[in-house]
Amino acid sequence: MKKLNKKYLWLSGLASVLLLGACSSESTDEVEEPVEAEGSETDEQVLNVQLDVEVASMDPQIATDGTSFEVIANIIEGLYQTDSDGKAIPALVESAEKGEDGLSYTFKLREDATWSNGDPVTANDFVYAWRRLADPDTGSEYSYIMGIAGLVNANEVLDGEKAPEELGVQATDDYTLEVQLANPVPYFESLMSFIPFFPMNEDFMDEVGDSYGTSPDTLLSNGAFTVSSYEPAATSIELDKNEDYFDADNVVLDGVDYQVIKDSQQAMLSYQNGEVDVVTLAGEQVDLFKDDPEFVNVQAGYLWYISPNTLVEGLENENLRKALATSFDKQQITDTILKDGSVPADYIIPDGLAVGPDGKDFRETSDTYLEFDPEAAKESLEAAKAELGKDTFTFGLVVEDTESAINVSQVLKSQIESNLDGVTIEIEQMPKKTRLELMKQGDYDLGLTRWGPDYADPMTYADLWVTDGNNNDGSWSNAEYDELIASSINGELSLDNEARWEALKETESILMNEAGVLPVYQKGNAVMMQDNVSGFDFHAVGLPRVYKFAVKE
Amino acid sequence: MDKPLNQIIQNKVADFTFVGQKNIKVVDEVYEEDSYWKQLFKRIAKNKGSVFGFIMITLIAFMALLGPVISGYDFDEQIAGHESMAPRIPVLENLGVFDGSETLKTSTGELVVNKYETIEGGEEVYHWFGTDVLGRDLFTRTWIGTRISLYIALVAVIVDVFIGMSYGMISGYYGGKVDNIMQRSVEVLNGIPNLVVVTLLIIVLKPGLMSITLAIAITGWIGMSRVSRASMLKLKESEYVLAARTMGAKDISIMYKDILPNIFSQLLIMSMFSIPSAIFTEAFLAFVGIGIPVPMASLGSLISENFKSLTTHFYMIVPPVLVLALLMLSFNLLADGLRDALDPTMKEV
Amino acid sequence: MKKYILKRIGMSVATLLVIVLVLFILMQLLPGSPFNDERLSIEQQQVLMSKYGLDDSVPVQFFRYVKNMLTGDFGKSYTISKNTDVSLLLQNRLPTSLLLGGLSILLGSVAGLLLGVAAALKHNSLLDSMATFFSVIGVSIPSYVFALGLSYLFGFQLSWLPMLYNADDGLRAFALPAVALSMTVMATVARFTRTEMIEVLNSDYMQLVESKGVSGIQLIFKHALRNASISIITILGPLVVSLMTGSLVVEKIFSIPGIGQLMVQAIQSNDYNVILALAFVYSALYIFVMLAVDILYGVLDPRIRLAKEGANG
Amino acid sequence: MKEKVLEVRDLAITFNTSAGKVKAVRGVDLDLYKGETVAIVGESGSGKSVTTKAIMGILSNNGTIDSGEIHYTFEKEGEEVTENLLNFSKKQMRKTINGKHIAMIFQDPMTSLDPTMSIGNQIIEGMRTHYKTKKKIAQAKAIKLLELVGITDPKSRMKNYPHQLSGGMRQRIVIAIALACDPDVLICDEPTTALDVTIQAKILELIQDIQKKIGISVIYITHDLGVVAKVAEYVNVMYAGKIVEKGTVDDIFYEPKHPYTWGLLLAMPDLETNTEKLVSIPGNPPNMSHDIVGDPFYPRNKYALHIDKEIEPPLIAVSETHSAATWLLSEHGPEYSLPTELQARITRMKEEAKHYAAG
Repeated sequence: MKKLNKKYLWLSGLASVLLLGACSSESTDEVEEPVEAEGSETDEQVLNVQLDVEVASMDPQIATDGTSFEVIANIIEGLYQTDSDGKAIPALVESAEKGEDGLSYTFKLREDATWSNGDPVTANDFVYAWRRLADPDTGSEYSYIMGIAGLVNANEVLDGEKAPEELGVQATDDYTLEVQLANPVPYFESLMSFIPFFPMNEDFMDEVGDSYGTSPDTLLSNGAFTVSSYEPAATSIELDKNEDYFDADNVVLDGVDYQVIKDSQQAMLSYQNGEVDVVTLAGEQVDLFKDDPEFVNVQAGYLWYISPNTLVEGLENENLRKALATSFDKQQITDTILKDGSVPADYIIPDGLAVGPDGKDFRETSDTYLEFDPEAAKESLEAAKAELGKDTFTFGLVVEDTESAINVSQVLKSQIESNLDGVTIEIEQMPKKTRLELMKQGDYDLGLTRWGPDYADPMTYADLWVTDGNNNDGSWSNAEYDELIASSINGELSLDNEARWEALKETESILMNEAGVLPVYQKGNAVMMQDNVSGFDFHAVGLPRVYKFAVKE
Repeated sequence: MDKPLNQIIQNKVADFTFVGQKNIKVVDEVYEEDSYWKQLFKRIAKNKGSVFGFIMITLIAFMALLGPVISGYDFDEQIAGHESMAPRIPVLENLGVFDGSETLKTSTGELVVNKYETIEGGEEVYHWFGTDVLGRDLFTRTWIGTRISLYIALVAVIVDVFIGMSYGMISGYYGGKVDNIMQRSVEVLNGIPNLVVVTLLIIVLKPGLMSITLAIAITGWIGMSRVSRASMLKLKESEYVLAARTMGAKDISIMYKDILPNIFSQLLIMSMFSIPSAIFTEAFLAFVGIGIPVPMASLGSLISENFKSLTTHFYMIVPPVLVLALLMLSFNLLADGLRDALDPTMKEV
Repeated sequence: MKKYILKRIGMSVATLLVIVLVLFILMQLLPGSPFNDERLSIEQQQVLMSKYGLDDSVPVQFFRYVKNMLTGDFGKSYTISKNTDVSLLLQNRLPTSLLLGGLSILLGSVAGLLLGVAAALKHNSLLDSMATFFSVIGVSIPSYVFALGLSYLFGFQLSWLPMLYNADDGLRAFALPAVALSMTVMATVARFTRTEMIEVLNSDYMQLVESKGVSGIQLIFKHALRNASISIITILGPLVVSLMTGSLVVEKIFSIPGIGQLMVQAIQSNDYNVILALAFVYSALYIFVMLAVDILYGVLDPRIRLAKEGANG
Repeated sequence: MKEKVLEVRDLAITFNTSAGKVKAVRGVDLDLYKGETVAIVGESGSGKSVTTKAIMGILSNNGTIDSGEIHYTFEKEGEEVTENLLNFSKKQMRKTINGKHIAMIFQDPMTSLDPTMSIGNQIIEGMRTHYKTKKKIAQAKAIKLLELVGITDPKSRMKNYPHQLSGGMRQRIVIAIALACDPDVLICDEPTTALDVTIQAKILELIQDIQKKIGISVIYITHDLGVVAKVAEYVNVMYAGKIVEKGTVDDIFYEPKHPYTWGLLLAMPDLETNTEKLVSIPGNPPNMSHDIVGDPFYPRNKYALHIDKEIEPPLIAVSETHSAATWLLSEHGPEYSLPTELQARITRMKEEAKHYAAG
């Protein structure tokens, strides 16, 4: 019997060798095949898109990240959609009526929209979804956005003090949705294009329960595409055109195939191979492709900044913070390290985020602060040294372990140390989750961090740094700042849009003049898009990309 | 028959008298002319591979000490404008190689660039291995990185020898309950993937050289303990060990004097293997982002770092990969030489 | 032998339980909770913690976990795939990784054995040097460098094989990653085989077999390799571990939906249940391999097999 | 007329070791006749095992044959042929000679059996390879062989593994393996050294019995003259890779000519010798990795001549069967007499022999 085993062992070894041989010979025979397949795919107009991370959730009320949002936005339609300029345009909404005091909205829904199971999309789907979003039991990380939207009882429901049913939203009939706000929210309509506010079909949810979004069968679509292949944390996702979509006539693509490719070089090779149509480039690769006609540079809303922990000895000093803030060359960081279209940030409210009552972008009418100025930095440092009676400072800089964060932090360290005599920076790299934890606990000196906008209003940034704010990791505090923010949210200023706008500019200047945070750069994305692809836009806020109108020739 | 005999004798002084017993010195020159170590050394020296290995290791260690000093750059010095420069070496540049030019394969065609010609004062600048994306001299960083990797190699061997070998030998020698308990503990420790242990450890301890050392110390010795236990099991029943035992030799002395020399070659190979695996553990940590903290460098972290520029600036990954491969090759060749010199089976005639 | 194997299996299960406990305790030491997202308030975090039972005491959590685990329930993923059963994630990804790992081991050990045997037979020859050279290269260069190199050459330049994983490609999709991963296996096996074979070939019983006039191939495979393999299989365990580590990176490069990628993600995003489940899976795999090695050891070496039979009736 | 089976001429072998080149065998001549037994005697390292391994073609890879011829006469397809075995490739040796015509028994039965294969399989392996014997037939023959070598309950032993057997049993198995293919020549490389004295004798008797039964020629390698006296017809005394004295058993025991042989005889214990008078040969054999000038035995030789320092003595014939390599035998050699102790011994041995012959 033993002998038999032995023989078998060798036989199987031999078989594997043969198999390998067969594999390679097979592959030579089939060289042409992928090209043919490609050809037929182009006839079919399937757009191949690279993602650099897996989809975390297909559930609009649970998802939190850009990638999930992007995929969800292609299968589910909300009240509004974002157009190429970032403005909200009606989607499921046929007409909207805003109450005179700005405290109520009545949305009339279009009646030709259906879910992929045949059910019509009704106002109840929105009510259900919104209550679900606000319900603490759902555990949605984005539930707080309900408070931002200013719905009546939103904060009480969030804190578990009131039942979700008391939320200020009702369906008066199948196609009429009424919303009551506790205070005017100037950006309410733009917020409605944000994924967490997207509708859900209650019956379907009851049916699939917790398994929602774990396979094509447990997903429902009312948007431009339906899901034909998906599994949790899938590395490839296939979407097909939704023929029942109310606007199907305007959808040219027959489908979208997402492929998760985390390594940017691999992604680029696949792009050059023709396996994907859209990829995001990183750092060095930009040099090679920036002159290519297929190269696109897009500005993103993310703002990267250093958060100084003002409770740490030394960093409570305004001059020292200013010295740090002006001692590094942001231009060099964006031009020689990032290269992806990121721009130096001499501000805290990103460019292209929000348009004011005057119809102009916030940045157009506001100042810049904390520009790179080594001389000024040295002066501030001298002043700080005098005030603190100390000549040397050592600070840790917590960063997450992504390539760009690590490279940026090394340049920061090098520049700060060479421009500021006596200051030493120690880089502490760690996974993002750990960094967040440390910063939340205030267990850090300096932290390289970022914030992405949730909605198109400066408030998405400004309210971060109120005293005791949830994300005010550095514990910076300014009474005037707090007052202006509070008033802008639900006080006097909230009623006067123009005054509110001016007040927000004022808050930025307060924060920047005290160097409460040290802005570094506003993120850009370097994208390659095959030249036969056109018709989709990139957004700085909320949804990064929408493929509804994309065309592949 | 006598004739040729006579011929032989005639050519020499034929003195057919007795030498006398007293005049003959019984010289036992045979095998004892050199000390054990001297012989060993001689035998190793005869093995070309091991000599090459030894010289390379010495050379690499020497460069690790001297390289950063002679390069004229600091390992973390970022020179603005010097980012991503191809290698340029004096003298060789005149031959058309290593002259600082680099061919970029852009999507619109190939592009030959020479940053040394475009930056201010570039004529006088030399980066022997080029620079990385942050404008740091790769020659300096490579040798600084080599230091760390050599340090890790040292840690690995020490851990292997002191913990792994002893653990395995004791477990195998005593057998029975002791072996059972010891093996179950190893199984538990070993059953948890290294990656998890090391990662959790480093997250708990904060990344740094100390944590990496500790992580390798905790997980690195298990392979060695396995091999030494297996060999011990094989040998402890052998006659000569039984003989030693009946002679009343102590356990410790049997283990280290009787058995160890006989399993030494295997253990040596194993410990030489633990060097690359330790260096790779470190490199892996670098890849996951919890390796040696920036801006410090190890060969592993340099590979991970420059790996990201593999398709754009190929030259960046070459020096660390080359030094690492050479270091591994040398350790292996040296180990082979040692084994050949130590292996008793080779002495059979 | 049967009794011995049963005993061995029992012990493996016990070991696994201890590992789960150790992992559980280690996990408690990990800084950061899965719900430290910037956008969650402290109150909401509390709600989530109690929703997932994370505010219970450690022993309560542990026993609940073990109880659920026995029914195949590994809890839910907190961050990677929100609200999804971990078992579902595993179910989708484990087979892919196992296939990849199995292929690499098979490929690597066959190549390694052949290389090692050849080197041992032609000890101190050019072939031996070549084999040594290959094995050194194999262990000296990280698998991710191979991975990208292979992908560039065969995937991009020659377009022979797919660069990215696609389930539709079947085995072809595994060709490049398996080769990249198998390099370490090949090198290690080749090296170990060479050493063992040289030792066995120099042994007395090989001379007897030789003097019997047994042909070369039989000599090598029936006697030498069989004896050498008793030692060679002991490296299977460590090899599997190194494969696990290697697969984390290679899976990322070829974008293979396996557990390696999942593990890195889980560690980076504090997804406790996924880390725990994967650590458990890795441990179980490893312990299974060690068990298999032990049993194989017995099958191959009659000294052990028969001794154990004797000891256990 | 005796049939010559094996004729070795001027065999020289060098080993390449990590310690340098070792000249293990330096010009050995050897003759083996059909049905007879030749012994090669010498200390360990004298090159006796190497010589026989060369005959078997199983030298380790680092050994090279510098010169010499090994003529072997055997039956090939019904015809008697004589071939130089050194012209055979390893493969040819395996196919045509090893096991089939020349078989070998090794020194240490503890290590010379494959530990992973049942002894039954090890015995039938040779038959299966050479004659493609059917398994059942081979097994039947193996059982007979086991009976022949005196193993009780052979059937169940077939399934045993080497580690389950004692040393003596293992050596019997090795003999059975060697005999499996009915060889003409059996080489016994110190077959009893590793065994108990009681078993030693039994194994020797066994080999002799078998020799008588099947008329096989045997080459015996040993360092024990006692064994030689028991089994051999011809004796070759080897020292430092050369044969220093050769002759019939009587020649060597009753009229030894070489001082080294004297030493060996004196070192052999017998019943009447006072153990205190057992004399060992002083010193150690020479390091064969050095070039040897003169007589290699010179440093250990009480009877050394000045010429021994310069020139290595050739074999000088004493009688038709007897020759020795010592200058003492040359016509210019000085007068000498055997050590008195040895003379006494030889006398004793002669008497004993007479006694046995008479008895």
